[in-house]
Amino acid sequence: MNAYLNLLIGLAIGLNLLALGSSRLPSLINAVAVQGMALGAMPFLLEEHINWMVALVACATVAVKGFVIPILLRRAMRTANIEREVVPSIGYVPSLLLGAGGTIAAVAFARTLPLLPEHAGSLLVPGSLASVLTGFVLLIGRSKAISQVCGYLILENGIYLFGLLLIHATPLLVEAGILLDLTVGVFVIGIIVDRIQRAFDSLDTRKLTVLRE
Amino acid sequence: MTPGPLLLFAAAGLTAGLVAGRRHAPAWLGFTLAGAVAALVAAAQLLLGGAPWEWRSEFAVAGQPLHLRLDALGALFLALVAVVGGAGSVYAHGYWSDRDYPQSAPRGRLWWNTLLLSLGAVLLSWNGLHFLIAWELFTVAAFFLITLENQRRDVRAAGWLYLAASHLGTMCLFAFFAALAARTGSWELGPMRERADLAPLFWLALVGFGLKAGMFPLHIWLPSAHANAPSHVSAIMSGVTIKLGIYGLLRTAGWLPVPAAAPWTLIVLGAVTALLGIAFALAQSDVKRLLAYCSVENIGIILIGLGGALLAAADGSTSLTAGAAWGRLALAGALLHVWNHGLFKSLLFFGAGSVLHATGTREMSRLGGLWRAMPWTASLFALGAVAISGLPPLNGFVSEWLVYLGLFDAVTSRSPAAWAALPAAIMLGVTGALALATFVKAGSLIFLGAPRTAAARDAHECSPWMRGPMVAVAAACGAIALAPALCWPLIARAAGAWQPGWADLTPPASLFTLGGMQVALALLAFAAGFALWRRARADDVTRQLTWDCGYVVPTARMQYTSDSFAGIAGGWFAWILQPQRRLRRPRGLFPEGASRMERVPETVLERLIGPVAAVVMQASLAVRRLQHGRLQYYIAYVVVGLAGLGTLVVLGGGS
Amino acid sequence: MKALLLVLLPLAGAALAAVWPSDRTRPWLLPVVGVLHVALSLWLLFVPPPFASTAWFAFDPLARAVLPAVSLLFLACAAYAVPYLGVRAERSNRVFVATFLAVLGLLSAGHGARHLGLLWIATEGVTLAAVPLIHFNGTSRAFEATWKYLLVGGTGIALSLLGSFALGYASLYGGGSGDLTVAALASQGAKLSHPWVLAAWVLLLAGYGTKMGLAPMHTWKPDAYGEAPGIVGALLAGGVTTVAFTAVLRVREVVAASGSGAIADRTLLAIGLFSMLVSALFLLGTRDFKRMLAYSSVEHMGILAVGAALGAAGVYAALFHVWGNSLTKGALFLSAGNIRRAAGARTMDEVSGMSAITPHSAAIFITGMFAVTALPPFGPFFSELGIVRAAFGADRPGTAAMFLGCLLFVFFGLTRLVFAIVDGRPRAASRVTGQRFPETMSVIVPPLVLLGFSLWLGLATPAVLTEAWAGAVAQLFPTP
Amino acid sequence: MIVFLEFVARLVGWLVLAPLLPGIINKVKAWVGGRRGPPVLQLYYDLARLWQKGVVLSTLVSPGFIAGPAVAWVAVLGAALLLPLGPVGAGLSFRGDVLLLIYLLALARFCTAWAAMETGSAFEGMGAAREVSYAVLAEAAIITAVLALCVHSGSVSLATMLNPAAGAGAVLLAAGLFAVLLAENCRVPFDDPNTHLELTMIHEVMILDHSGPPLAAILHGASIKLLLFATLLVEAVVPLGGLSRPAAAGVLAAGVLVVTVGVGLVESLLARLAFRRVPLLLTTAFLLCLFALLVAWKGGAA
Repeated sequence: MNAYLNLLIGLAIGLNLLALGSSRLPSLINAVAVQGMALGAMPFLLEEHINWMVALVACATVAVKGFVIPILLRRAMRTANIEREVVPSIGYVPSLLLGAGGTIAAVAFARTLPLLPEHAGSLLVPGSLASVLTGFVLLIGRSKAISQVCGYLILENGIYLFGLLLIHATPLLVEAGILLDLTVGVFVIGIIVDRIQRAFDSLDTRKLTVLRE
Repeated sequence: MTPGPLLLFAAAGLTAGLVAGRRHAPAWLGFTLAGAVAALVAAAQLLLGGAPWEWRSEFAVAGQPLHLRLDALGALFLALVAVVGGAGSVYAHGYWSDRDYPQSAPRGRLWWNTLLLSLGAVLLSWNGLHFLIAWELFTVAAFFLITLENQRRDVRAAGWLYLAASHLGTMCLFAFFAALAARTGSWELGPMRERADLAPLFWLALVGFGLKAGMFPLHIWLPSAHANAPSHVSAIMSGVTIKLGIYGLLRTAGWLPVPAAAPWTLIVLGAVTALLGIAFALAQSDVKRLLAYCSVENIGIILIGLGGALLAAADGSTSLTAGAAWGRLALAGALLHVWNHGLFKSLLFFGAGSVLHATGTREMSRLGGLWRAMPWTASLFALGAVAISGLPPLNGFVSEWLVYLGLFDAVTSRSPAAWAALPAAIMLGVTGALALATFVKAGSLIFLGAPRTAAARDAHECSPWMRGPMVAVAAACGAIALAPALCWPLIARAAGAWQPGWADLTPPASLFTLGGMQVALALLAFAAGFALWRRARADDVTRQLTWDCGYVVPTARMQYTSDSFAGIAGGWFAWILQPQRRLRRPRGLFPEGASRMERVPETVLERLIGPVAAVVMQASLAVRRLQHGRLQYYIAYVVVGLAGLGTLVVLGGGS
Repeated sequence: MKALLLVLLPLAGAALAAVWPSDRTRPWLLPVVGVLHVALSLWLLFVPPPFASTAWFAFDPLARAVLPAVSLLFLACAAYAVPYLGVRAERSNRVFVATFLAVLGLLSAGHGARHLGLLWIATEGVTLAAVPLIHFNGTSRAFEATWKYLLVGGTGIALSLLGSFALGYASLYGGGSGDLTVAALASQGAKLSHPWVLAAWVLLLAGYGTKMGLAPMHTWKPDAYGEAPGIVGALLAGGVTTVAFTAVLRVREVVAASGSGAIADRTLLAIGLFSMLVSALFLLGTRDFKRMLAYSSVEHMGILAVGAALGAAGVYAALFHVWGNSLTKGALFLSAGNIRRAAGARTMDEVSGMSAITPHSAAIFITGMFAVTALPPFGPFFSELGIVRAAFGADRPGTAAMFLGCLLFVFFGLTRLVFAIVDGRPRAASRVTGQRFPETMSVIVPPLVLLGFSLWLGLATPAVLTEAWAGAVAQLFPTP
Repeated sequence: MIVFLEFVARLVGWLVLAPLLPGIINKVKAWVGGRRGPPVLQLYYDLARLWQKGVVLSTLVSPGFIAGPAVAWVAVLGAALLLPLGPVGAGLSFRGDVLLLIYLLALARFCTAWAAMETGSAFEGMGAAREVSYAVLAEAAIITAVLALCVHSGSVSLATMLNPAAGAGAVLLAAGLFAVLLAENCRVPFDDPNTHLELTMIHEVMILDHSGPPLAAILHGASIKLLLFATLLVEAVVPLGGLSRPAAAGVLAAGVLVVTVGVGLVESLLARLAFRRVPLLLTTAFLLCLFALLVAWKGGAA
């Protein structure tokens, strides 16, 4: 079962690299969506006996991360009719290298971390670290609001991965609350992206530099 | 009536004035005067040998039980506050009247009484926290008084400089009192001389209080503030508030152990302050700036005396109680000079205020010949000039004489202290001569000769409201001058409150003689002057134009100006004065015009602090550039912060 | 149970506001709920309820020592909001009122949360609920500010979630149950896995530090405070930052229990002084008086961090400072709002001589500025003096020196800007806009009351407060 | 009674003898220049004549114009009376009287400068500026000299202070005080009492506009000041303490005469300094006094 889990995490990491490398927004959004779905499925693999709460949370995750948010983003993308990221402040190749290097580093670093035996084998920790890193690279390196949102999502996915370490410890109520917050957060971000698109009729955050010293 | 009720009455009077001040100026004046008189009486009781008044109450202000105490030392300063405060309020009633300044006059009355109240509170509070509160309040009150005319740019600048500089001092006092409280475990003040570990705190106090006192080179705020403030405010600031810095230093040195280097530092600082202060004063062409710098000089003289006292106390014996006799003389001189300078400096500022009121300018080179229009102001200013130059038979000489005597005794005692006293005495002599030059210049340029401008020609004598206080303060000067021996016990009691065992109430015999000489000199001078006047009047007095070596049409503009008068002695101090000249020479056979402008900058401020401030502003600009509005970088900053904290933790011995 | 009311009451109010029909009467919900909330919190302040240390949410000493200040601040803002929303009748205030109340509820939840997960949920909730408040003005500038607020804040809050997980894992690795309640973690003490605790500390400090607005994570503050209405700024500066600070204090308690208190204090001290320095440099140059307030807030967060790093005495002073800062800042924001509306501009290049146009607001603004720069006898003076004293008490004269130096430069910056705006001659434009903004009692009284509280706090600190702060210190520094 | 008589005698002595000195000086100058020169008593005649004359006042001046010279005269006379005359001692002596003496001279300076400024004439302003400025350096020299005497004698009152030491200290002190004397009394090389070029004058140019009795007061005061400095110089370097009264009186008179002749010789042999050189010379005087002070210090230490 751990193997399936690692498979999924490996997929997530691969999607990270794809997200880093792709210049087209649709593929970026798709990558994020698939990653979200993969993450949503993980609780099923971790929990021995599935109770309805876990199922609910997991399904919600899949639904939100896999469908709702991507749809939201696609709409914003279409209304702003932008297809691709222009002039990223960190180029694709550099960001790819960064991501790849980061992933390797994460895997290496995770070995040094004090981990419980049952986690030592899994890719959970390196995967989460790699995703967080990827998220930051996207947040810092992209100038289109949508790509930044995707970065933020990947960042959160990474944290979610880490949270799975505690899935037995933390009560589901907390998990649910956290998930709810994240979802609302992304919703709000989506709304703001939409508003910005209307206010500036563009999603190029390089235009958003009116407020400065 | 014991001091307690009197002080209560004084506080009540001032508060009532505070309330009444917004609407009714006369009521304000009445209340304030009543309060001032009550405070004066209370102070007098203590100085005349009353027992220290103390009031402890469980009633807690700011979490600290109230502890008020008035001893002779506090009373000495309280008396000054009362006299100058009272005189100042009468003066203000005429000088800053509702008619002339409808918006700012009520505000002025409000802050004036706040200032007086907080000054009193500083002198009364024996709890560090309350002291600090009162101290800050008086700083702010003074700031709002300086900036009464806040629509004028230079006034705003001066006020801000004062506020900013004072805050540096305040921060030092924060540190001082906080460290004191942290080490002693309580905010209570009082003698704690056995705690040798407290000695280093003296340096904090020196900066904090010295800045308020206008000690060189911390005087940067003083000239512009005192020059741009309304004259009654300048008077109380120059006469009283800077003395509170001295008060703070005295208390610190009396309560805490002082480092071995402190007395020497004080004497050296005092000598430098006196000399450079008067050098700057001599070079000024703005009468109020001149007076302000002169205050710096006098603070220097007081510091010399104070340092001498500390030195004597230090080498007198291990316990501060028995100091060498000359230390008492120096201290007495310093304390008496606190009074004297407070009196004649406020007299001079009142005079300058009347001139400003009458002519609308502070530039001495635009004045002249005012004695005809304003004889009262002229004669009183002349009196003040003689007094502040430390000349007999007036009071300035008495205090300087005491300081001198202390220093001379130190020299003749051939103790190590002599090495500080020798240069100090010589510097004091030079300072005196420069002060003489300064005030011959100031008095004569303003009041003598021919009016240089129309403004000076159409001047008018000031109103009785402004004349009265000047006469009163002048009378006080005269009293101290002619009966110095009577002042001695008061001063001695204050000294005793500072150092138990320093209160020898019998004046030195020579002081009686000196007093006699002063009286005789005054009488003879009057007699001789009168006699010569009669003699001259006896025959026909022919009035005609100044001969001026036979020049036919002398004009007022040919008279000596401020710069030309100060040229020689000022030249010797060019290294520090750094005067800026703009000279347009006459050219050609038929030259159109020529001009020569000279300005003496506040060197420390413009040559020393200015560049530093510029660097700081550069840094500020660089940092502000980081707030450029690009979100990507903002997130990068978060990562940087994270990394920074991480490294800090790792270096901190983590993991 | 009463404690829970502190949360439920505002949330109920929010729900009510969401369905309330009339735009004109809806704002009155704010003061109503505010009064109830204040009454409740004061009651709990005077009669502290018992609580189980394992509880997830409780009105524990720390909450008791801080929450009433936020409650008072909210009431003042609510009172001010009624006339404010009155003049902003052009736009619907349904969302505004609802979210404003929701923020209060979530703030209460955050203050009382003793479970890191719950704490995080509350904080994130506040962050999101504040979004509509920030872009209430609906200008493009407002949206830009919101966007930055969201992403920077979101990133920070995400980090703090990661940190919470790391702390939980530290407990797991230490053989604990991974229970995220502060009490459980603290009780585990030295058994917590050292590396994980430190990692958690870094992440949590960075995360909640972002919410507090500690440099260099403060970048969202000037934009958000500058573009949001004054009341929102006040609530953000006085309330949200406070939640983040209590969060830091709670986490620090755990870290200290695990035996790494010294390291935690060192980091706190470093970031606190750094924030003070950075804000001082900003303040020396900034020309916009609403952004000035933001930087001043950064400075005060730095002061809190420094206080928190200086042991029991320091934390006591810091809690004192939370009160002083919240109330005084509130007064500053509200009066600044008045001046801003009357002047129709925000920078010292366009505004001057406001003492002639809005005399009362100008007076309050100046007084508040002096109060916030530690002029006695206002609250902040005593708290900052307490911090300096604590520094000397901890034998850290260097810290005290840097602290005071930063205060000095901050003072330079603030006075420079404030007097440039208040003194001098009014601009013609301001004269025109000034007529359209009458200084009515309703916009003067709330800030005045806040100032009054700040003064009262300093002159006669209520015994119940000192006792509450002492109690909180006792909770944070358990004496074995 | 005796005291009073002695006081009167002392007063008369100062008043009457003082005007001799300028006469002597002029005689010496004339003698060196090979002229007959004015009679020694010339100044007496001048004073008498001036006292008879009427007064011409500038339209600008205030009463201070006349009060100034009077006060200055009183001050100088008072200073003179403070000076002990060898074994006779002073009229009255107290600790620190030396400071009163110095500051009385300062008062006189203040009054003359003030009176000069009354007229508003550029020349007299110039004179006043020079007077008060150079006095700064002279003051330093005098204070230092006094300090030297104090250190040597261990006393701060003139009566006991003036028992000088023989040797290097005395020589240095004599040189320094002599220079100060020349400066304070506006003698060549600092100033030229009988030049006719106002631009080059200090003291004379201050009194251009004075006439009649006030001028007489000024001239008489100046002569007293000269005598005062001469006496001080002699007493500061010649030990009179041991001598009997007549002998002391003789020595003192001889010393004053020597000094006066010395002044005369200097005036006839030296030329007036350029003004920018004056500070240099005064500083030299100050340094001489300073060295004297150090010598006194060492001497005491040994």
